[in-house]
Amino acid sequence: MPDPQPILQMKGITKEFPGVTALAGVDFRLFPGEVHALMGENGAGKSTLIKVLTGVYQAEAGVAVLAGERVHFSSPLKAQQAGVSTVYQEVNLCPNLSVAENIFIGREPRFLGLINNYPEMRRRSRELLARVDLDIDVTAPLASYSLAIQQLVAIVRAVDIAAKVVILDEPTSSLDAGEVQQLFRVMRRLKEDGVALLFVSHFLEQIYEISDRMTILRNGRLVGEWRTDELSRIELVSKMIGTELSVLEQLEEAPRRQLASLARQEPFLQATQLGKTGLVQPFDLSIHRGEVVGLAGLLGSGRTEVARLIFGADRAETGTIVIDGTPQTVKTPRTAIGRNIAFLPENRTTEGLVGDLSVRENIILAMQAARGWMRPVPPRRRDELVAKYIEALSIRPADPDALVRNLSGGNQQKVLLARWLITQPKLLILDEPTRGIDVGAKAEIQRLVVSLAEDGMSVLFISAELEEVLRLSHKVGVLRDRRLVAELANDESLTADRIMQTIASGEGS
Amino acid sequence: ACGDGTQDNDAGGADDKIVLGFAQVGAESGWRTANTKSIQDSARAAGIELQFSDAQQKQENQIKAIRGYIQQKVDVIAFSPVVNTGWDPVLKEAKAAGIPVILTDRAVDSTDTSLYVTFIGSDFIVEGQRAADWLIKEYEGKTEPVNIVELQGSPGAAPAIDRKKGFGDAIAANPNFKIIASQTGEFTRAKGKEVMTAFLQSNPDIDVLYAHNDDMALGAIQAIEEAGKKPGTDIKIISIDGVKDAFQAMVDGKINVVVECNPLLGPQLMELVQKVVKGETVEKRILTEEGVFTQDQAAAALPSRQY
Amino acid sequence: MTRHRLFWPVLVLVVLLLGNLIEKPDFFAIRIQDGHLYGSVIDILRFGAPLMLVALGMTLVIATGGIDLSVGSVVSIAGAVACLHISRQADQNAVSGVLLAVAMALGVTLLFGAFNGVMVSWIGIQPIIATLILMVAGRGIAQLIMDGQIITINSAPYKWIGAGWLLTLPAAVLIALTMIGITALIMRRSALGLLLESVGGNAEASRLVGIRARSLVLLVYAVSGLCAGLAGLMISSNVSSADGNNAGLLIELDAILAVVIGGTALTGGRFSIGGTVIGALVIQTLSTTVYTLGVPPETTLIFKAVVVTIVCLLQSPAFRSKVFGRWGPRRTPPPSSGSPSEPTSEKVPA
Amino acid sequence: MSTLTTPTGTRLARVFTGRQRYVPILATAGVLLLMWIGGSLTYDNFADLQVLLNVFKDNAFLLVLAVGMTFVILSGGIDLSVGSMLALSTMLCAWLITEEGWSPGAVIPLVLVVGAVSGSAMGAIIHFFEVPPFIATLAGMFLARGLCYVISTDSIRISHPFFTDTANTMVPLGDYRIDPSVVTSLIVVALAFVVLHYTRFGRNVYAIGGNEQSALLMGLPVALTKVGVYAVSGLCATGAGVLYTFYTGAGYSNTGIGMELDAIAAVVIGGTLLTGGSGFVLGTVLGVLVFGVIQTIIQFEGLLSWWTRIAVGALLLLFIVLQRVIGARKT
Ligand SMILES: Nc1ncnc2c1ncn2[C@@H]1O[C@H](COP(=O)(O)OP(=O)(O)OP(=O)(O)O)[C@@H](O)[C@H]1O
Ligand SMILES: Nc1ncnc2c1ncn2[C@@H]1O[C@H](COP(=O)(O)OP(=O)(O)OP(=O)(O)O)[C@@H](O)[C@H]1O
Ligand SMILES: [Mg+2]
Ligand SMILES: [Mg+2]
Repeated sequence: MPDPQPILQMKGITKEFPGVTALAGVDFRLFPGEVHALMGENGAGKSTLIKVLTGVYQAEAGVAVLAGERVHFSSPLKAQQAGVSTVYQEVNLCPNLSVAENIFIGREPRFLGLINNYPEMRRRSRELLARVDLDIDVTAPLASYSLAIQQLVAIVRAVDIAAKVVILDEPTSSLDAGEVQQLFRVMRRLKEDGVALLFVSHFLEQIYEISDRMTILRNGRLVGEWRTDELSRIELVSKMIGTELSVLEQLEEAPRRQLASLARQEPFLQATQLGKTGLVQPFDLSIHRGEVVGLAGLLGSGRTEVARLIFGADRAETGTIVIDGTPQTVKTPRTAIGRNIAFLPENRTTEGLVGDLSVRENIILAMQAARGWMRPVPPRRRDELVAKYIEALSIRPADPDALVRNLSGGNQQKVLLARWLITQPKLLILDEPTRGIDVGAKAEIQRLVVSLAEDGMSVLFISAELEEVLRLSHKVGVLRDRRLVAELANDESLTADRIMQTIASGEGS
Repeated sequence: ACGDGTQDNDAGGADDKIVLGFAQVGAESGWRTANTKSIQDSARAAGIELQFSDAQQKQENQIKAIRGYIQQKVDVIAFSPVVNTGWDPVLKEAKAAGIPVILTDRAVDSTDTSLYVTFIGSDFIVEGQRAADWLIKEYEGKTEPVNIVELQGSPGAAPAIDRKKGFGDAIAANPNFKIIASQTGEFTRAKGKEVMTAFLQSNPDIDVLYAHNDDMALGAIQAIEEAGKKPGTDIKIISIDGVKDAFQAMVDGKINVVVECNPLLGPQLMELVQKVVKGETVEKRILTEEGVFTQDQAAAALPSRQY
Repeated sequence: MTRHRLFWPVLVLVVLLLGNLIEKPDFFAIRIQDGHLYGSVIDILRFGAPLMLVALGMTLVIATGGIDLSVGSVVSIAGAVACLHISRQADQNAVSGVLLAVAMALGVTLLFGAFNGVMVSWIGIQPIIATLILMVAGRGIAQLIMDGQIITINSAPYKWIGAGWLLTLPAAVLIALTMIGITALIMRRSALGLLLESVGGNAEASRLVGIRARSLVLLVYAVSGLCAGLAGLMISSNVSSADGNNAGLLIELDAILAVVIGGTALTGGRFSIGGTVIGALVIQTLSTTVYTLGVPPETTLIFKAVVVTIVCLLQSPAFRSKVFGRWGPRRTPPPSSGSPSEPTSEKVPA
Repeated sequence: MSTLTTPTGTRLARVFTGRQRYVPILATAGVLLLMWIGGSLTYDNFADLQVLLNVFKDNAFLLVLAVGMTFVILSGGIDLSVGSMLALSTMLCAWLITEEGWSPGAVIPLVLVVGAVSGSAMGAIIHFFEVPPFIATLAGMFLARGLCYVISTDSIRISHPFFTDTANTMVPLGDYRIDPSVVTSLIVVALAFVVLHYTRFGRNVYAIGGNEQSALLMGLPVALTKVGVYAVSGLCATGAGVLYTFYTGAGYSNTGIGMELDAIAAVVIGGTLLTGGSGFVLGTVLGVLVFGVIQTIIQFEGLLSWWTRIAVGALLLLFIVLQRVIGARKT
C-alpha cells in the first residue's frame, strides 16, 4: 500500500507543440512501492508526460517534486542521476552496440577511469537477462535481435539502474504472454523493494493484473486518479474515451468465424517448402481468399520471418509460391506488391515510417510506389483517400500535413495501416498491427480485419496476443524454433491453451 | 628555344646512363605541362633516364618522391618546389646520400645553400618589375592619374606573392599610379573573367589591368569586351607568362605587353645534369632566358611559341 | 512569414545585396548595352548559373541521403570533351558541330554520373567514397583528353551557351532556369519528389513499400552528372576554352553549401529546389560582395566563414529559439535528421 | 513454458553475427595485403621494410589526422576543417617561433590548446545550435585557412635548433631507422584505441553514432561527448600540424589543402561507416596504409602527370570494390 507521502508529484504540467497542446495542466502523483498505470487513448499525452518528467522535453508550465525536492531535469541524464530510470515507448537503445554494452553503457565498471572488466559486464548482463528468462549472446549487436528482445534488454537496463522511480512506457506491446509474466515478476520484486513504478499499457488485463492505482489522461487533460480495484473496465474505458460507449462489449461481440467453404476454393496464395537457412525452416502455407490466417508462437519463433519470406522482404532460398494459380518468384517486396500483397512490418520506426514526411505522404506512399513515379495519384483523389482513412482509423491529429515523426506511437501505427489499406491488397500481412494501439482503436482494427476478409481479402495476422489471433483467424499456424509445427483450424475446440500446448510440445494435433 | 638535343651522348652508355629523378609540382596549368614536356623531351634527347613524379601540388607528395629517389639511388635529383620552405630535412637526406639536387623554376629558402647545387629558373620579382617598367615607360611624361586593377594569382603561391611585390614596389615611386582594386583570379580564365566583370561594374574608369598570368588576362579580356570596352586600347593590359594564346591576343591588339616566364627549361636542365654528374662546377643561380614582348614583336614571335 | 522555410536564406540574400549598395550605390542599376541587360545583378545571375545547375543535381542526390563529390571533375570533363571536339572541326562556327560536341559532352557526363550511381546503388559503396574516386580520377581524365593544355576555341555558337544572350537576358541564366524549372516541375507534378524523399528519409521502409530505390538512386546520380556536365559547358563556353585542371575546382563544396543554405538536410529526405537556387545565389552574391567591397584576398575566406556561419545559425531553429527565445524555453526532441520541422507547404502540389 | 529455447544452429549463427563487425576490417587488411604482394612482385625494392617504414613516416601526420576524424565519424559527424587546422598549426608554430621568438616548449602546447578549443567551439555550434557538422566545419575550414593567410601568405621557415634537431633524430630499429613522428603517431593510435574502447567517453562516441536520440534517452552525456569528439579532432589536427612542422621545418598557409578528404577516405576505407557507430581506429591505420601504398605504387610506377590522378582513382576503385566484394560475401 502506498505511503502517504508521494515520491513524485507533478502539478499543472503544460506542454505545447506547435499546433498541439499535448498536456494541459496535468497533475500526477506516484507513491513508493506502487505500480501506477498511466492510461489514455493514443495521443492522450502519456509519453509526453513521461518525457517532460524525465527532461526530454521542457514543459511550458508546471512543477515536479521528487522525494520532497523541487526538480527540473534538463536532460534524461539528470533524471537518471536523480533516480528516475525510464524505458521510453519506442525501444531507445543503440542498435550498433552489443546487448551487454547497451545494458551497461554510461555506467560501466571502471578502474582508474578505464573500463576494465568486459567479461564481468557480459556475465552480469547474462545474469540480468536470465531474470526475464532470456538466454542470448550478449556480445551480438542489439540490431540482430527482434524487437521483443530489444524491449526486454531496455527493461533490464532500466531496472538494473538502481532507482527510486522506474518508468515503463508500453513495455509489453511486443511481448508475448509468457514474457509479460516474467516482466511482472520483476516489477513485483521492485515494488517490494519500495520502488515506485509507472506503467503504461493498452492491455487492460495487464493493467488490472499489476497496477495498484491509475491516472487517466484524455486529450492532454487529466481525467482523474483512481485505485485500480475501484474502477471497472467499462468505467475505465469510458473515462479514457470520454463517452459512455461500451467498446468492451462490442469487443466481446467481435465475431469468431469459420468458413468451412473456404478450404474448398483455390487458395489465393500457396507457399510450398519456402525457407531460408538461419531464418525459418521450409514451410508450407496456404491462404484462401477471404481467409484470415493467424500465426502464433513465442518470441523469435519465426513468425516475422514467415511473413517476410512471403512478402519477399527477405529472399527465400528454397520453395515456391503460387499466387492466384500462377507460380511466382517473389524476389523483392516490389514483386509481391505487384501481386497485390501488402505487408505491415513489425518495427514501425525502422521499417515503416518515413518520419520526415507528412501523414498524407506516408499514407499515399505504397499506392504511389505501385503506380510508379510517372503517374502521381491525382491530388483530389489523394486527399479524398487520405481524409477517408484518417477518419476511418481516427488518426490524431487529423491533420494530413502533420509530420509523422511527431505523432504518438499508436497513431503512427494507424498511418501505416492506412498506407496499405488504400492499395486494396488481396493479401494483407499484418505483423503486430495492434502494437501500442488503444482499446478503442484496437477493436476498430479487429473489426476492420473481419470486414475486409468478408469482402474477400486474405489476411495473414501475426500478434503476440493469442486471444486476438484466436478471435480473428480461420486457421492458426503455430511456430516454434523457426519451424511451422502445426496448422490448426479455428473451430470451437481451439483455445488459447491448446495453442500453448502445441507450442510447448512442438507438434500439431 | 635551345637546340634539339644534340648533346654529346658519350656519358650515356647502355649501363651507366644518367638517371635523373624529377619531382614535378603537378599539372596545374598549361605552363606546367609545357615545362614537363620540355623536360621529358630533352631528357630523351640527351639520353638521360628520367624518373618522373607528379606531386599534385602537394608538398608532402614531393617530399615522398624525393625520398623515393634517394632510395632508388638516382644520379641527380631535380625538382620544382611547391613552396620555398620546408625542404631542409629531405635535402639533408639527399646530401647524406651524396645525390646532388638541382632546383628548377623557383628557389628554396634555406640558410644552408650547400643542400642544392644550383637553381635554374625565373625570378618572379623581376617579372613583376619588368611589367612595371613597361608601364612606367608607357606613361612617361603624363601627369594624369593612372587607375590600375590587379588580378592576383592564388593566395600563398610564390609567383603571386612575388609578382605582386615586384610590380608594387616598382610603381610605388610614382604617385600617379594607383592600384584601385586587387583581387585574386586564382590564375584561371574563368575567375579572371568573373573578377574583372565585377571590377568593371564597380570602377568606371580603369586604365590598366595587370594580371599575374596570361590565363587571367585572357579571361579578363572577354569581360572587358562584354562591358563594351576595347581591351588593349580603353584598358591597357599587362600580363606575365607568354603562352601562345596571349601572343595571339597581342597580335589582335588586346594585350599590350607580356613578360615572358619561360617553362622550357629542359635543355638547360639536362646540360646542367650532365655537368653535375661529371663533377664540373656550376653557377649557383642560373636565370632562364626571358624577354618582354610588346604588340609589335608579337606577330614575329607567335609562330615559334611552343605552348 | 518567418515560419516559411525560405525566409532566412532569402533574408540573408537580401542583406548581402543591400550590403553591396552601401559600397556601390548604383549596385542595382541595370542598363541596356548592345541590346542586352547589363549590371551587377545580372552578373550575379550569370556567373551563378553553373553553380545553380550543379547544386540542382546535388539537391536530388542529397535528398536520397547521398552526396556527389565528383561534380567538379565532371565539370572539367564536359568542357574538355566539347572543346576538344569543336577544336578539331574545320569550321568551329558550324552549329551542327557544336550541337554534336554538346551532345557528346552531356552523354559522357551522364555516363560518369551513372557510374557513380552504380557504385552507390548496386555495389553499395558509401557515396562519399564512391564519388571521391571520380573526383580524383576525373580531372586526370580531363587533362588526358586535352593533353594537359588549355584548349582555346573560337566558336560563336558554343560561346552562346555561357556568354550569349537571348531576349536581352544571359543565355546561361535562361538555360539554368529552364533546367531548374523542368526539374522542379517533374518533382512536383510527378511523384518522383515524394519517392526520392522517401528513399532518403528511410531506405528500408521505402524498399518495403516497393519503391525501386536502386533505380532512383542511379537516376539521381546520373542527373547530377548531367547537370554538372551542363554547368561545365557553360563554364568553358563562357571563357571559350577548356581548362582540365581548374574548371569547376571546389564547386562541389559550394554546391553542397548552396543546398544546405537552401534548407535541405544533408541526411536526406525533404528537399527544396527553390531553396537551393536561393542558396546558390547567396554564394555567388557573396563572391561579388567580396569584389565590390574590395575584401583583400587574404581575408576573403574569413569573410566567407563568418557569413556562412551567420546564415547557418539563422537557419537553425535551435539557435533562433535559444538566442532570440522566440518560442520560449522550448526544446523539441532533437530530430535525428536535424532538419527543420517547419510546415512544408511548397513540397506538395496542393 | 515461455522459456526461450535457443536452437543450436542459430546459436552458432549468432556467434558469427557478433563477429560480423570485424568483417570490413578483415576485408580491408586482406586487400591491402594483396596490394602489397602485388607491388612486391611487380617492383624491385618494393618489399624492402624501409619502404614500409617510409610509408609510415610520410603519412604520420595523415594518420594522426585520421585518428581524430575516426572519432568524429564514429559519432556520426564529419570534420572538414582538419586540413586547414593542420595548416594553421604549422603557421602558428612557424610564426610564433621564427617571427615572435617564442620557445617551442611554449608554442607546441599552445597550438594544441588552440586546436582543442576551436574543435570544441565547432562541436558546440553543431550540438547546441543543431548546425549540420558538414557546414559548421566547412566554415571552420574557411576560417582556419583565412587565418593562415592573415598570418602570412608567404611560407615561414623555422630555424630553431629544437625543430631542426628533432627532425633529424632517428630511432634505430635494428638495421632500420624510424622517425620520432612515426613513434608519436603510433602512440596517438594506441591512445585513441584505449580511449575508444576502455573509457566511457569512447563508448559514448559509439552510442551516439548508433543513435543519438537513443543515447540521449539512455541518459548518456550527449552534449559533452559530441563537443568532446570535435575537440579531439581539433587536437589531432593541430597535433598533426606539429608533426608536419617537424616534417618540413616550416609553416605554409597552403599546406594540407584537400587533406580532410584524404583523412575521411582513409577512415572510411578502414571500414568505418560514415553513418556512425561502427568502425575501429585500427581500421583507420589500415586505411592510411592503403593511401600510402597507393602513393608508393604510383611513385614506383613513375607515372606522368595526369596518369597519376587516374591511377589513384583506379587503384582506389579497385581497392574499394574488392573490399566490398570480399566483405559482402561474408555477411
Ligand atoms: N515532438 C512532437 N511534436 C509535435 N507534436 C507532438 C510531438 N510529440 C508528441 N506530439 C503530439 O502530442 C500528443 C500526445 O502524444 P503522446 O506521444 O504523448 O501520446 P501517447 O499518450 O503516448 O499515445 P500512444 O498511446 O499512442 O503512445 C499527440 O497529439 C502527438 O501528436
Ligand atoms: N530467443 C531468441 N534468441 C536469440 N535470438 C533471437 C531470439 N528471438 C529472436 N532472435 C533474433 O531476433 C530476430 C527476429 O526474431 P523473429 O522476428 O523471428 O521473432 P518473431 O517470431 O517474429 O517473434 P516476435 O515478433 O514476437 O519477436 C532473429 O533474426 C533472431 O536472430
Ligand atoms: Mg506513447
Ligand atoms: Mg516478429
